[in-house]
Amino acid sequence: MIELAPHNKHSLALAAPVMAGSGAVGYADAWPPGISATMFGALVTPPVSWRPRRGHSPGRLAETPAGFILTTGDHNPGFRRVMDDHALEWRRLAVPILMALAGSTVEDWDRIAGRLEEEPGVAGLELHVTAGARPVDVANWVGVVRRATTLPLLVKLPSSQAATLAPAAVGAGADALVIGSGPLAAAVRQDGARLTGPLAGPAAFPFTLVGVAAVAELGLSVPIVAGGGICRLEDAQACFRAGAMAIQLRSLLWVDPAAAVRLVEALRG
Amino acid sequence: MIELAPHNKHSLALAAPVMAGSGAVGYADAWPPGISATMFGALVTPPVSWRPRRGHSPGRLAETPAGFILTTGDHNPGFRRVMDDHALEWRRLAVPILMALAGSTVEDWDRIAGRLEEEPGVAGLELHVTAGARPVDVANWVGVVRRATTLPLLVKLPSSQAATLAPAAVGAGADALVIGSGPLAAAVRQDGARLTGPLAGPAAFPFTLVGVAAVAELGLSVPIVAGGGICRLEDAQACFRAGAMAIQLRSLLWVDPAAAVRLVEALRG
Amino acid sequence: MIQITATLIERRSLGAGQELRLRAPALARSLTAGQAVLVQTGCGLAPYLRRVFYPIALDDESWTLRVPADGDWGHAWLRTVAIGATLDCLGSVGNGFSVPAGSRNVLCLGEDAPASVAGPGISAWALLPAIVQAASEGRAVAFALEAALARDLIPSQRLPAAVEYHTAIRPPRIPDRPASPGVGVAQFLPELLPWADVVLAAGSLAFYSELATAVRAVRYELGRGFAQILYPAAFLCGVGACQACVADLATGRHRICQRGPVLDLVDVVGEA
Amino acid sequence: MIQITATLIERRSLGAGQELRLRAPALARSLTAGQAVLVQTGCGLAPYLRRVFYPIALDDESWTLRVPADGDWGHAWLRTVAIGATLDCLGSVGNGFSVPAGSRNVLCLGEDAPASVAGPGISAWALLPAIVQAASEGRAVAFALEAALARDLIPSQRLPAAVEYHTAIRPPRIPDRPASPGVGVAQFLPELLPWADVVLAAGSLAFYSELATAVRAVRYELGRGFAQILYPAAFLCGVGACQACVADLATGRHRICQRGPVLDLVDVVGEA
Ligand SMILES: Cc1cc2nc3c(=O)[nH]c(=O)nc-3n(C[C@H](O)[C@H](O)[C@H](O)COP(=O)(O)OP(=O)(O)OC[C@H]3O[C@@H](n4cnc5c(N)ncnc54)[C@H](O)[C@@H]3O)c2cc1C
Ligand SMILES: Cc1cc2nc3c(=O)[nH]c(=O)nc-3n(C[C@H](O)[C@H](O)[C@H](O)COP(=O)(O)OP(=O)(O)OC[C@H]3O[C@@H](n4cnc5c(N)ncnc54)[C@H](O)[C@@H]3O)c2cc1C
Ligand SMILES: Cc1cc2nc3c(=O)[nH]c(=O)nc-3n(C[C@H](O)[C@H](O)[C@H](O)COP(=O)(O)O)c2cc1C
Ligand SMILES: Cc1cc2nc3c(=O)[nH]c(=O)nc-3n(C[C@H](O)[C@H](O)[C@H](O)COP(=O)(O)O)c2cc1C
Ligand code: FES
Ligand code: FES
Repeated sequence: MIELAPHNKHSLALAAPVMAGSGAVGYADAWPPGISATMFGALVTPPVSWRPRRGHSPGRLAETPAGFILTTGDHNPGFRRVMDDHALEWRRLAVPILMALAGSTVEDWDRIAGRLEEEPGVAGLELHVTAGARPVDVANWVGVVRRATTLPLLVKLPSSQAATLAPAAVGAGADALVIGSGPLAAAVRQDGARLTGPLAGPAAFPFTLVGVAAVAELGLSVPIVAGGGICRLEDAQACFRAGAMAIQLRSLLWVDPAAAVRLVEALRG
Repeated sequence: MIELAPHNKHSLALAAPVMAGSGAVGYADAWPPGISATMFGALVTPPVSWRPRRGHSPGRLAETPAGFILTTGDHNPGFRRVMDDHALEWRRLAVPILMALAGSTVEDWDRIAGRLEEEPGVAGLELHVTAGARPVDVANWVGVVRRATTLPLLVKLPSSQAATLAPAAVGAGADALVIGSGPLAAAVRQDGARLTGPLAGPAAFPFTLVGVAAVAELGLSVPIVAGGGICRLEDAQACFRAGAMAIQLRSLLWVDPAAAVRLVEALRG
Repeated sequence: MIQITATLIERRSLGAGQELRLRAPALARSLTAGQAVLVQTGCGLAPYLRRVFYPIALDDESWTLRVPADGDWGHAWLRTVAIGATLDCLGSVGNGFSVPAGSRNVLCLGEDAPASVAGPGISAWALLPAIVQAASEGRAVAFALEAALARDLIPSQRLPAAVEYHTAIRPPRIPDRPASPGVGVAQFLPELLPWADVVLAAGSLAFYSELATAVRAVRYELGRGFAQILYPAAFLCGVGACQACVADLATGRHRICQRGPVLDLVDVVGEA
Repeated sequence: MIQITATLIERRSLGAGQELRLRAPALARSLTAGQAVLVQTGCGLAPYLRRVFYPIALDDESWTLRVPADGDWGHAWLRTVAIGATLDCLGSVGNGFSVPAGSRNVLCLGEDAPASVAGPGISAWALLPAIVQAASEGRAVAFALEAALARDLIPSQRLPAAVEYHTAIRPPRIPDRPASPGVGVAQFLPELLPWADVVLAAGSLAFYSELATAVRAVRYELGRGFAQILYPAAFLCGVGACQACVADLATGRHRICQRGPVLDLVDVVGEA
């Protein structure tokens, strides 16, 4: 068992070192072929806001060399509808569910966190810190959520700023850090328009690795979860060697689910 | 002609919109097959320091998805030896030579800049701002060089911080901005060791594009040069559409010189 | 959806493009015209995004995809792969064309819509398996196709002999500019639309909007169940997780991998 | 150095590895054993870095490279490319082996040194064209080869009949751990070194250092001009611009694409 909240009275114990990253399997309702909950130590929902959000307009995808940019704009049906539609199913699943809170609506974070305190289907929260946030912002945002809930709090940081922001997140009560979202990039879409958003896919991995290593070197007392562009066994191993306790897979589940299964099995074996 | 120093009494006029980026052709002494000075509007030297620098120890290269990390550590024989060995040849070349000043030795910048004031073989300077620099650092460094020389000053910024640093560079006297060096990344070398350095190659292009667009949107009054991972005609065109006046090629000259020749010709045609 | 390894068993050149026949019985048997297959087009992780293909021919053992002669690296890779090599396929995505049992007269309408104009490219070749099937079921099939260049038209020998084939060359569409009436396949519609029991169409959104206008003009109303269109969408996961494929339809923002890629024309242009 | 397009004309499987013969007369004629060729191994820009190959066979029209059976994506791509496809090559890089005119007895020493241990991989196969040439010039050639696994030894039928061939299986080297004496090719050296006029070697740095020790033990001194070694370096530009290939030699930090890849053993281990 991998304990992601060692300092919290609520345990967040993962039976496997691999998580399904935010939205990788939707609200546990969108499963790529061959992918099932039993493969994972935990599942993270898509980012949720208090009210529904229509998200970024269509034309959300652009390819980059060995990666892509995908801007959903925190498209989600809102907290209540998410709970109405999915909470019962989450209680049935044998794997912990973490609810991701949308980085674009930090003002919702404490309200949602408060409602989840007594919800048996949700084992913890993953807060999405947006690129460009300052340490003082992170300290404020995390502190507010920490006061609203005793649930395990994972804080996901932009990988390129992770070492700068990590102490503030831990100081304000983060139980674990997720490193992280890809750096802001731009690419030209098939229709010629420029799309700007965080880099994803294998091209994002070199930033995940540099972020994990930099945060591990700070010697903070919280577990580190590595995510962003992890596609190969070597990538996972490099993250563990650099100091991560668990990894998140996301686009690999979409692009090559069989490779994801092989990766999970190789880490188990 | 493309004027890169419109506000300077010394003109820096490029006959072609493509430059050979820092060190792409060594000190104009290391030419990939089919590549010659006449293709370029200007050539930039490798980063030079006042004293010789042995640079990063061997094992300088690691591959990343669609790119690479190469850490030379500003390896160079020092200002005097560079001038002794190459200045005469530079005077003979029909293309402007810009001397790059190493980001790791900002304390040398004004001394070198002062000596170049009267050197006919050098048409301008490219200052390499390191990742993590703050606007106040950039203002100080550029200001010191500006006072030491009247030569055209290009300031090369890390692409992911370009919009944050650009106003300081321009305020302190930069004639043009180069966007930019790739974000810090890490990869595992063939021998298993982790190498950390700026990302290069096509994987760096999405950051160049986002940086160029962000700086152009600031509406500063200086020309923008785009560099970092430009490999295809579409990349160059996206940079020009986003607001660049010229581009720099570097690793494409090494990896596929014939493709670089085609790119230069396509832009000419 | 399944993920399977298909074997490249035949390559046919068509101008600068190619047709690749892939042996993949489990996938081929479950595929219908208009459903998408997401194909890995490289070694290792680049290109990372799978390329989207709609089958242009189908039998019990194999399906055929068409690689356009464009500059895409994934397509370039497919053009160099040796016979006998294996390709990783994810499919099928979404729902395809389905001709209602009672439809005797099937009208197929196509546009050669390259990726740059119509968003993700949709090719009229995607209609071929539906045309072949409808003809083999004894229905009357008419096929009207427009393209900017004659070389982009489907050769008539690729169609069953019984199919009535109309072709038109038309200048490329200019986005957001209304079409001149009577250009392209529009010239055949006054005659063909009254005859048709069902329409299957593949082209750009502009093409579909012109089609809706023509249906309303010729048949006075556009009802649900008359015209099925293949929606040009970019797919990433194909299972509803990634939200890359969302489109603003008449009824709101939907994931095309769940709702489409074949939609009722009414879903796209609305009832009005 | 030139950049040329070579045509894949023959593929030979060797266990899970492959040998690819490439038609490229202008390059083949200028290549010698030990010079590197940088080959593009993908469509588009990934993998971006060219893979480094040393010819394992050479004639006037073609050169042959060996694709190891490893997990590298560039190598995987090469294993799927169809016969008749073209490969983009940059070469030759640096200087190769050259047997002095008066050398009658040529000793070739090889180690199968995979990339993970020796830095960039160096394979004893890179000696083959030098062995073939020396034998064809009527010199006496002895070849001693060590590998961790018997399947990684070069089959004896690949060598000219006149070559005296010694092989040894030895456990993989452990970096920074001194070798047990008499293991691997070291066991043949007391007999072969006194006989040799010149040594050509391909292996890891540890292998070269053991070689130097053996030469000093058996011949009492290691002089310049006696042993040539192929230095394991990672090349990017091959022309001296990028400084990726620098190595710390006995005489300082040098670019191996300019000084090597074949160096005098003294340059590596020093005079002492
Ligand atoms: C976040 C959100 C905000 C919306 N806001 C508006 C609005 O402001 N105005 C308006 O007119 N219509 C809005 N809609 C309605 C929307 O356009 C569709 O009508 C609705 O999603 C029904 O989808 P569906 O079930 O037909 O299709 P599908 O796309 O197949 O959706 C199936 C199910 O998944 C849910 N779903 C789809 N996408 C997401 C997502 N990204 N995150 C979470 N759940 C998702 C849907 O709500 C539905 O329950 C919104 C929908 C969503 C999801
Ligand atoms: C920047 C630098 C610092 C050095 N510092 C030391 C030192 O501190 N101690 C020491 O013992 N030896 C030092 N050396 C010497 C070095 O190890 C070699 O002996 C020297 O480069 C001669 O190289 P070469 O001409 O044989 O080989 P090559 O590598 O082929 O060099 C050919 C020429 O290019 C020049 N050159 C090579 N690399 C670079 C570069 N990166 N930038 C600019 N010019 C280059 C060389 O100086 C030489 O003139 C230094 C060399 C350089 C280039
Ligand atoms: C569709 C999509 C939506 C994303 N949304 C978020 C988000 O809301 N918050 C966040 O922190 N990161 C977000 N990311 C970044 C991912 O968490 C992750 O860094 C990225 O997907 C790279 O990992 P992958 O290649 O394994 O998908 C998103 C990425 C994708 C592809
Ligand atoms: C060998 C090498 C050395 C570099 N040195 C510097 C440097 O000294 N200063 C700098 O600002 N950028 C440096 N960079 C970054 C490049 O300027 C550029 O951003 C990067 O090479 C990506 O562009 P390319 O893919 O066209 O090479 C270096 C890159 C490489 C590959
Ligand atoms: S393709 Fe991922 S949701 Fe439709
Ligand atoms: S490979 Fe570029 S300097 Fe040697």
